[in-house]
Amino acid sequence: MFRNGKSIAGLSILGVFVLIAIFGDWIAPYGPLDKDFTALRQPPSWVHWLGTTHMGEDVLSQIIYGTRGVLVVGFTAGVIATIIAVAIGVTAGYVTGWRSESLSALTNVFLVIPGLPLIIIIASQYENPSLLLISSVLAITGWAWGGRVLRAQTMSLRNRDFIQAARANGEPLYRIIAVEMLPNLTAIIASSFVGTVIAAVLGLTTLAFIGVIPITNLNWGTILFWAQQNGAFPDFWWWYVPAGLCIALLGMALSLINFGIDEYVNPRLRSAGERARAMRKKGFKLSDTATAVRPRPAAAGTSGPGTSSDPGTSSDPGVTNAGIK
Amino acid sequence: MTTLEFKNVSKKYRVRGSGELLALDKVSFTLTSGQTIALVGQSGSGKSTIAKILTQLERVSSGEVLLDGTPIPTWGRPLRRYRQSVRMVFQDPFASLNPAHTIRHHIERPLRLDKVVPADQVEEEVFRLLNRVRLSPEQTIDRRPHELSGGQRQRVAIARALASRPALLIADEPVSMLDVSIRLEVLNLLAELQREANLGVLYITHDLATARHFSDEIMVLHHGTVVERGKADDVILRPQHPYTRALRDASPDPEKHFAVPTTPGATS
Amino acid sequence: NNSSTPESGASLTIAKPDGAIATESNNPWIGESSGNKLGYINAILEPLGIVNLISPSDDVKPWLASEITWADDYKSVTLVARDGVKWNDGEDFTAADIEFTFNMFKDNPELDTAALGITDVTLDGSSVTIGFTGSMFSKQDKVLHKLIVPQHIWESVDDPATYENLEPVGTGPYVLSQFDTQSVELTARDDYWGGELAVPTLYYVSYNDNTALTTALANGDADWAQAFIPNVDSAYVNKDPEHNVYWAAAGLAVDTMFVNTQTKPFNDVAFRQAMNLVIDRQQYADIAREGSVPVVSSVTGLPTPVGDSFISPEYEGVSYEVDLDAATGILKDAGYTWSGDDLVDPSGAPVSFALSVPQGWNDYVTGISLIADAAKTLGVAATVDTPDSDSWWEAKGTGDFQAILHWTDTGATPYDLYSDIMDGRWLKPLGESADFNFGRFDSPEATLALSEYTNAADDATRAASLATVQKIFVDEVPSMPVGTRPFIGAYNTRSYVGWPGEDNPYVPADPTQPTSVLILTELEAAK
Amino acid sequence: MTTDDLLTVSQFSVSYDVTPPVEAVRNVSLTVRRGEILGLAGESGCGKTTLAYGIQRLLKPPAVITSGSAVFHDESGEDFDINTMDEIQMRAFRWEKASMVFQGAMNALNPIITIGAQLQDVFSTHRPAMTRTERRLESGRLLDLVGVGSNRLRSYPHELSGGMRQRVMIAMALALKPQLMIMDEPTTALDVLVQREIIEQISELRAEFGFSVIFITHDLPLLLEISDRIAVMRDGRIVEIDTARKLYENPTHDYTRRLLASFPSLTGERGGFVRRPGEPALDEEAGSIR
Amino acid sequence: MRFFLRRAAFYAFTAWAAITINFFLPRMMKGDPVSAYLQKNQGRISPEAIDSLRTLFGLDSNKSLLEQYIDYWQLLFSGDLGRSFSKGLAPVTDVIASAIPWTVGLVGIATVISFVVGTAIGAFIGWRRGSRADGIVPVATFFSTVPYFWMGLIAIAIFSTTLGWFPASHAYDKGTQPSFTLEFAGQVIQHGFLPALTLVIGSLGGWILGMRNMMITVLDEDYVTVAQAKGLRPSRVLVNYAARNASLPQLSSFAMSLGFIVGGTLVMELVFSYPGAGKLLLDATTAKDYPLMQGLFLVITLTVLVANILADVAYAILDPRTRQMEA
Ligand SMILES: Nc1ncnc2c1ncn2[C@@H]1O[C@H](COP(=O)(O)OP(=O)(O)OP(=O)(O)O)[C@@H](O)[C@H]1O
Ligand SMILES: Nc1ncnc2c1ncn2[C@@H]1O[C@H](COP(=O)(O)OP(=O)(O)OP(=O)(O)O)[C@@H](O)[C@H]1O
Ligand SMILES: [Mg+2]
Ligand SMILES: [Mg+2]
Repeated sequence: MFRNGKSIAGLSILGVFVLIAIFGDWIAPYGPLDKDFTALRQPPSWVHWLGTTHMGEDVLSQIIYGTRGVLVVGFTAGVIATIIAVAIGVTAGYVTGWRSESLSALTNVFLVIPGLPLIIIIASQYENPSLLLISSVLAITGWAWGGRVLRAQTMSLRNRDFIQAARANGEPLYRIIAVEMLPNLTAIIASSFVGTVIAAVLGLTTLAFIGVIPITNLNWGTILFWAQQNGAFPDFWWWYVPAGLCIALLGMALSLINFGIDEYVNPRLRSAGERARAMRKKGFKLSDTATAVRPRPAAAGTSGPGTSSDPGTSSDPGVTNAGIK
Repeated sequence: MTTLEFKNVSKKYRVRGSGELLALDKVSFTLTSGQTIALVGQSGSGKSTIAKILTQLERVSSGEVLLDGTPIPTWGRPLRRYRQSVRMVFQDPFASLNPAHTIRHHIERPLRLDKVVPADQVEEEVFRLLNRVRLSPEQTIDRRPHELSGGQRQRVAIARALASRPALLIADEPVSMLDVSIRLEVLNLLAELQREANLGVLYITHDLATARHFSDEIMVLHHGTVVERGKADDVILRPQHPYTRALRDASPDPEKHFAVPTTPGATS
Repeated sequence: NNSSTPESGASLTIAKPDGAIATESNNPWIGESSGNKLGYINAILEPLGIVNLISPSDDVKPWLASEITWADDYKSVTLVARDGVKWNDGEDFTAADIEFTFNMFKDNPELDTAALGITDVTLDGSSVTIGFTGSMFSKQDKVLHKLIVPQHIWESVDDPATYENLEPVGTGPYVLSQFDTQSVELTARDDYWGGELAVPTLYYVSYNDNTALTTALANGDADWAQAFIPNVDSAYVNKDPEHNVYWAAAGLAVDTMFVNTQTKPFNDVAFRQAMNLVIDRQQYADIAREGSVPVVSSVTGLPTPVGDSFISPEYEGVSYEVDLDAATGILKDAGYTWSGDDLVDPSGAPVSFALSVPQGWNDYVTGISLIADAAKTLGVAATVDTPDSDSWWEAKGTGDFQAILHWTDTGATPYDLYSDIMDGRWLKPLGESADFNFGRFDSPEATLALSEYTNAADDATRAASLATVQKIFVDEVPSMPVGTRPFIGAYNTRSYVGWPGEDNPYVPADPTQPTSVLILTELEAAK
Repeated sequence: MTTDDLLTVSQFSVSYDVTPPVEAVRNVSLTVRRGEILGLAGESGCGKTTLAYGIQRLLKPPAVITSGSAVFHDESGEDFDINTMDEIQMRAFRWEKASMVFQGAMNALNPIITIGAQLQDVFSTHRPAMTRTERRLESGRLLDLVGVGSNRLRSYPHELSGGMRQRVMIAMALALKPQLMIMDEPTTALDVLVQREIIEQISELRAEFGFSVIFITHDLPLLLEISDRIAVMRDGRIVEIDTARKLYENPTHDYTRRLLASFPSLTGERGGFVRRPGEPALDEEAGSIR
Repeated sequence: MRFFLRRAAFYAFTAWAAITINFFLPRMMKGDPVSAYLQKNQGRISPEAIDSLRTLFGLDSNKSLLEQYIDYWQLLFSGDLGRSFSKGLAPVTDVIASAIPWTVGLVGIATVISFVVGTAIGAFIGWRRGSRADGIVPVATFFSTVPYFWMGLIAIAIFSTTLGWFPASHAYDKGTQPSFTLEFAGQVIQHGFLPALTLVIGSLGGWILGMRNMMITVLDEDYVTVAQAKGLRPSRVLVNYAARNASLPQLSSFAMSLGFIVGGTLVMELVFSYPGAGKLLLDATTAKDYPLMQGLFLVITLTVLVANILADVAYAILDPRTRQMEA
């Protein structure tokens, strides 16, 4: 997975954000709430690289400080949701009969309940909800999908011979699940984790934007909340464009990581992706229905006749006739 | 001397949509250590079901299974002790090893679980077992299953089954997924180990030829009932039951085929 | 449609930022009925008289009542029904309709959300006399702005609270011609008693939030709205500087920092006085309210110019100034010291307090951030809290706070403003829920003076008691006003002129008030 | 003019263009005669499938045919050089002249389409003139022919047993009465009884229609029974090709001999099998696995 | 048959659980409708009105939670969902009826379009894997990670405010009434275009990716090779053998995605001032309007369940195997 171009790109972007989150205090040119009343709603300048808000706060600094909130919530929610999803999904997949059915029903109920009001209601129980609480709420509304996938996967693992072998050897149940099954689920767990992180980041920013999550927890969503509340759309682009782009970039990075995981789990996807392109370079067309013919000795200089074919239409022969008689 | 006795064992499966399926119907037989019984029969005749009952992956619906005259335990520590004496080699060496773990893990687990040897000798024992199945321990121990060939994997599976020093070994079509050229090697290895350790072996197969050469007795299973049982050669060469005869006649046998000159391509 | 040539017979689109209208209800007594929410009920039903809340010294303009006579003690009022007014179903409007309407409030007190306390309603020919339990001096507007409904329709209504009034009959200039969840269309009557109407069609539209509404106002989709527009110049006015008008007229209400006068540190008058001296009202207006509302300048807390006539001579022209030196002086005198930069109270404890407003109330949040910054100049560690609004609301009522921003009610007199802040009648012990005077300012003199002011039967007594109230307010700083709460109106003059404005403030330019009927009749086609 | 030869493969090589490249089939030459069953035997991975797919140009990238030719001699006397056909020609050629029965019938049939529809596909592509009814009748006839029964036209693959599915595949391969049928391990997943039935069926059909068969399996005893000639492959090369009887009685190549020895005899006594105590232990080959 | 009974039991349970949660959740919230009402009207309603409002909303009766729960079920079965506090005491059924068609209409259509288009594009990309078309995947993924509200606001800024191509708000022009005329339909399309487009763009990525990955898996199946060996035209192989099989898993995700419609639509309705259930739900939640919240919850839950039932049926029709195998 770490040799996959996509995951590397994703991990690098994520790494940058993580560094920003950790070292935000040192990097940020100003405090996130430092107000400069002489520079209200300034477009980007050398003093304020990304301009200022209606109170003269430095947008760049807010973005830098906001990174931490986004990442902490995203990852905490991801961890919690994954723990729930694994606990419920794997158990539901391993046990049978009514136990499995009721856990599956529970999962479905969580899929059916509208998440947003649930979040609002739970969040409203607490004064000044902490990041942990917000993450938990996002996790509670976000684990069900992963739980479902894990259940299905566990069900297919359950009857695999190596699990049967472990049972026949007399391994205790917990060990079968923890030692024999989980390692084979890691890729799926990882991808469901990354998926919930993306969902949590989008959820957090959306909730912050519509104002149901305390705006004291500075994050990119709150920047957009303030921007929208203070009429930044559409004129003060510097105020809302960077935050939105950061969210998209983080989401993109996480998606890239997930691509990598997907390709790791399913090597066919890999061959479909990068290797397919490599093959194209070699002159193959994957949609061809006839095997390429490329006589070895003749092709020494050229890259083979196959490459000369026009990639336009699929009815195209794709293979030029290298008449061998 | 360990004896395992199947007494009027029946097994029903509940099948979604169509009620129950009688997979085994009053099957009785005895397996003693030092003896090899081949269990042959068509697909779906209930061969694997017998194996699963023996390893207690499934419970009997009626009848009993006795180990040295006492009913086998169904749970807890006694079950584990029972399982220690009855081990199984699965059909598909590609599926029966956990892709996430090394060979070491696979062989160590039963050793530790059943405390076959003191903890400090586990490593040594793993080496011994691998050597016994003719795998080079140094080269294989830290590899994962996907780095081994099918035959090597099946050897690991055999080593794992032998680790707990069982009295009885159940081999459910142990070579049908293997390449022709290595099938005999694996079977020969099994046969050798069986002799050395005085194992009782239940050899499940649909290949009559290997059944005949590998086992002392052959038991023919048809639709969940034992239709014929006897000395290996007798069953193959002088089958009594029409089903056994049909099975034998269906198996390709070039010797017979070329014994009578025929027009090429036509079947006998 | 941003063209600047006036369009004759153009319709007028009046907008609100309240989200979906959902279902039709033209019940004037239910605040959330579509008629009230969008405000179109005010073009259909009319009030008795029009009190100009942004210039209370103006005379009350009689409307459905052609004469309005208050008793000296303001405990009763006699109204003469206007002649020649017809309901839009052709029936005549009579005094009996006024009698019926007020009797309905008397019989269904849950409909009387202004808590007028009507005791009796007597009809005498074309005049009606209504009696009240208390003086209505400071609630004149609330009495006169009640919309009058036709007896012949409403007398057969079983439950006026849930009556949907789908075919609203009123005396007003417009009739409801089409209701739709997207927009409500009203057309001008040709038999309106007030004469010809310039605008033939009104549309009332709701947008889902302020941003969408601002966009609509800016691009001309909407013509008239009561909405706070952040950064109003660039977002709205400058889109058509010639015609777009944003007018925020101060009324007699303020945003004020309620401080808990029963707990530290605000239980100390000196500290309150000092804090009051460092709050920068100009900054609040400029930054928290983005320059779109007037500054509160008089030390009496009364907004100007609306409150000018109420300011006692002692404080005339005395304005809030930020004066850090004076503030530190007061603190020093009161025994406060500084440890480094941090303020330490006479008992030796460092001074700190928390300011809280609900999350999402963004101008308030900005406001308390500014105040917190100001407090830091005194060496006070002021923190900003933004709990969820329910927690805040609860804490506010029970007094579980140190400082909050809150509003005061508005009225035709400063009574509401002062009473809400310092009146003993609201006073509840800490822990019990109070409806106003959240800071538990306990001053019998203030309570007495306020009661005298509203119950007095002559102007001299009123002036004297109001002066007392103001003196206590200024000296003891029960609360610190930070900004005005203006009546906001945004409109354009592309098709119609005659709007109220800075130069002609005859009523607030708020389309959702009963007074908006006056504007509708004053509009003229632009040349 | 027709010759006795149906397919001439010469110096045929296929490699998989991966790193490092795998030369799966190396310079294979063979001919398939009209009407014969040619067996192709060899251990797993020796290139049997690659060769069979390769001569139909059915391999997907990264496979490339690196040398040689496969020439199909049509009944009509026309010769098709498969390697020089373009995609459209190739499509017309496939199934019409040469059809295939694939390894593992469960996967060779689309699980969510009825077998009737999958049979009729062939007609609607290659016999556009046929009406819907004709197609259905013809498909039904084919199913009857292989003993599945025309009433199964509307069944889905999962509703049929493994043997029935394999027969459906054979029916499909017969649909256009091709001159060559390539069967890649058609009976491997089936049990002996079913395998026997299918083998007999193939022999009968071949007798009836006279097509040639390339029969691929690693089950040498089976091949010996049904094939006219057998080619033994190893490492992408054909090491020996001869009639079944000759191969059985006089294997010339060492590898053929070893392969034959891997199958203990059912009724005879041959084989390196050490069941009974006292006989010599394993042969040296076993040690080589280490 | 058993299969369908099991499914029915399962759906009944899910419905019961969701409805019960719907009942208890709002009651766990802090605050009450009256203070929410006062807050919303900051200063325009005097606290003196509190008592009148309590009476008006019918909050002055004291019933235990259990009694209320029983009442709630009774009302549900009689089809009465109560009156909405925040919508002028209008019957909840009316309020919801005015909003649901728009949500289901716009978001439903957008979801279907995005599913169909995404699946088609995914099938195409999977088919021509390795070609330049692969470039669509990262682009689509990028758009699906962009916060929706942000994209919506920017779309308004560009296409509505600056270019003036599309109206920025509402479902149709003011002054028109819904009717089955061409003109009205034109307005609805014009108003719905931008929100629908942004919704589609925002959700396309998932469908494309899911379908592409499934296609790649399916294309390696033997039956696809068989179809090619049969000499079938590529288009036929693509449609009948590859895409058809690959789209089955998409179908069950589609059913699930219907469940997210309301959550997802909220932001859209906010940004585009579109009438609909999402904004209604947010309003109801902030106003503590229990009757409306419960009503909406109920409708949403039932819609999702029905969508799932339909998807189940469709799946059973398209994939004959499910009819036999376990759920
Ligand atoms: N878990 C199960 N639930 C329901 N039916 C089962 C189950 N396991 C096996 N069966 C059925 O029981 C019968 C016997 O199955 P079994 O696996 O024992 O056959 P087998 O002889 O091992 O066949 P094969 O040679 O194909 O492995 C079959 O009809 C099978 O379908
Ligand atoms: N897509 C591929 N990429 C790289 N190498 C491949 C690919 N497909 C097959 N090979 C290699 O080509 C060789 C021949 O494979 P082929 O499938 O033809 O063997 P086979 O004789 O049919 O074996 P089996 O009996 O197991 O079916 C093998 O070594 C295999 O590893
Ligand atoms: Mg079996
Ligand atoms: Mg093969």
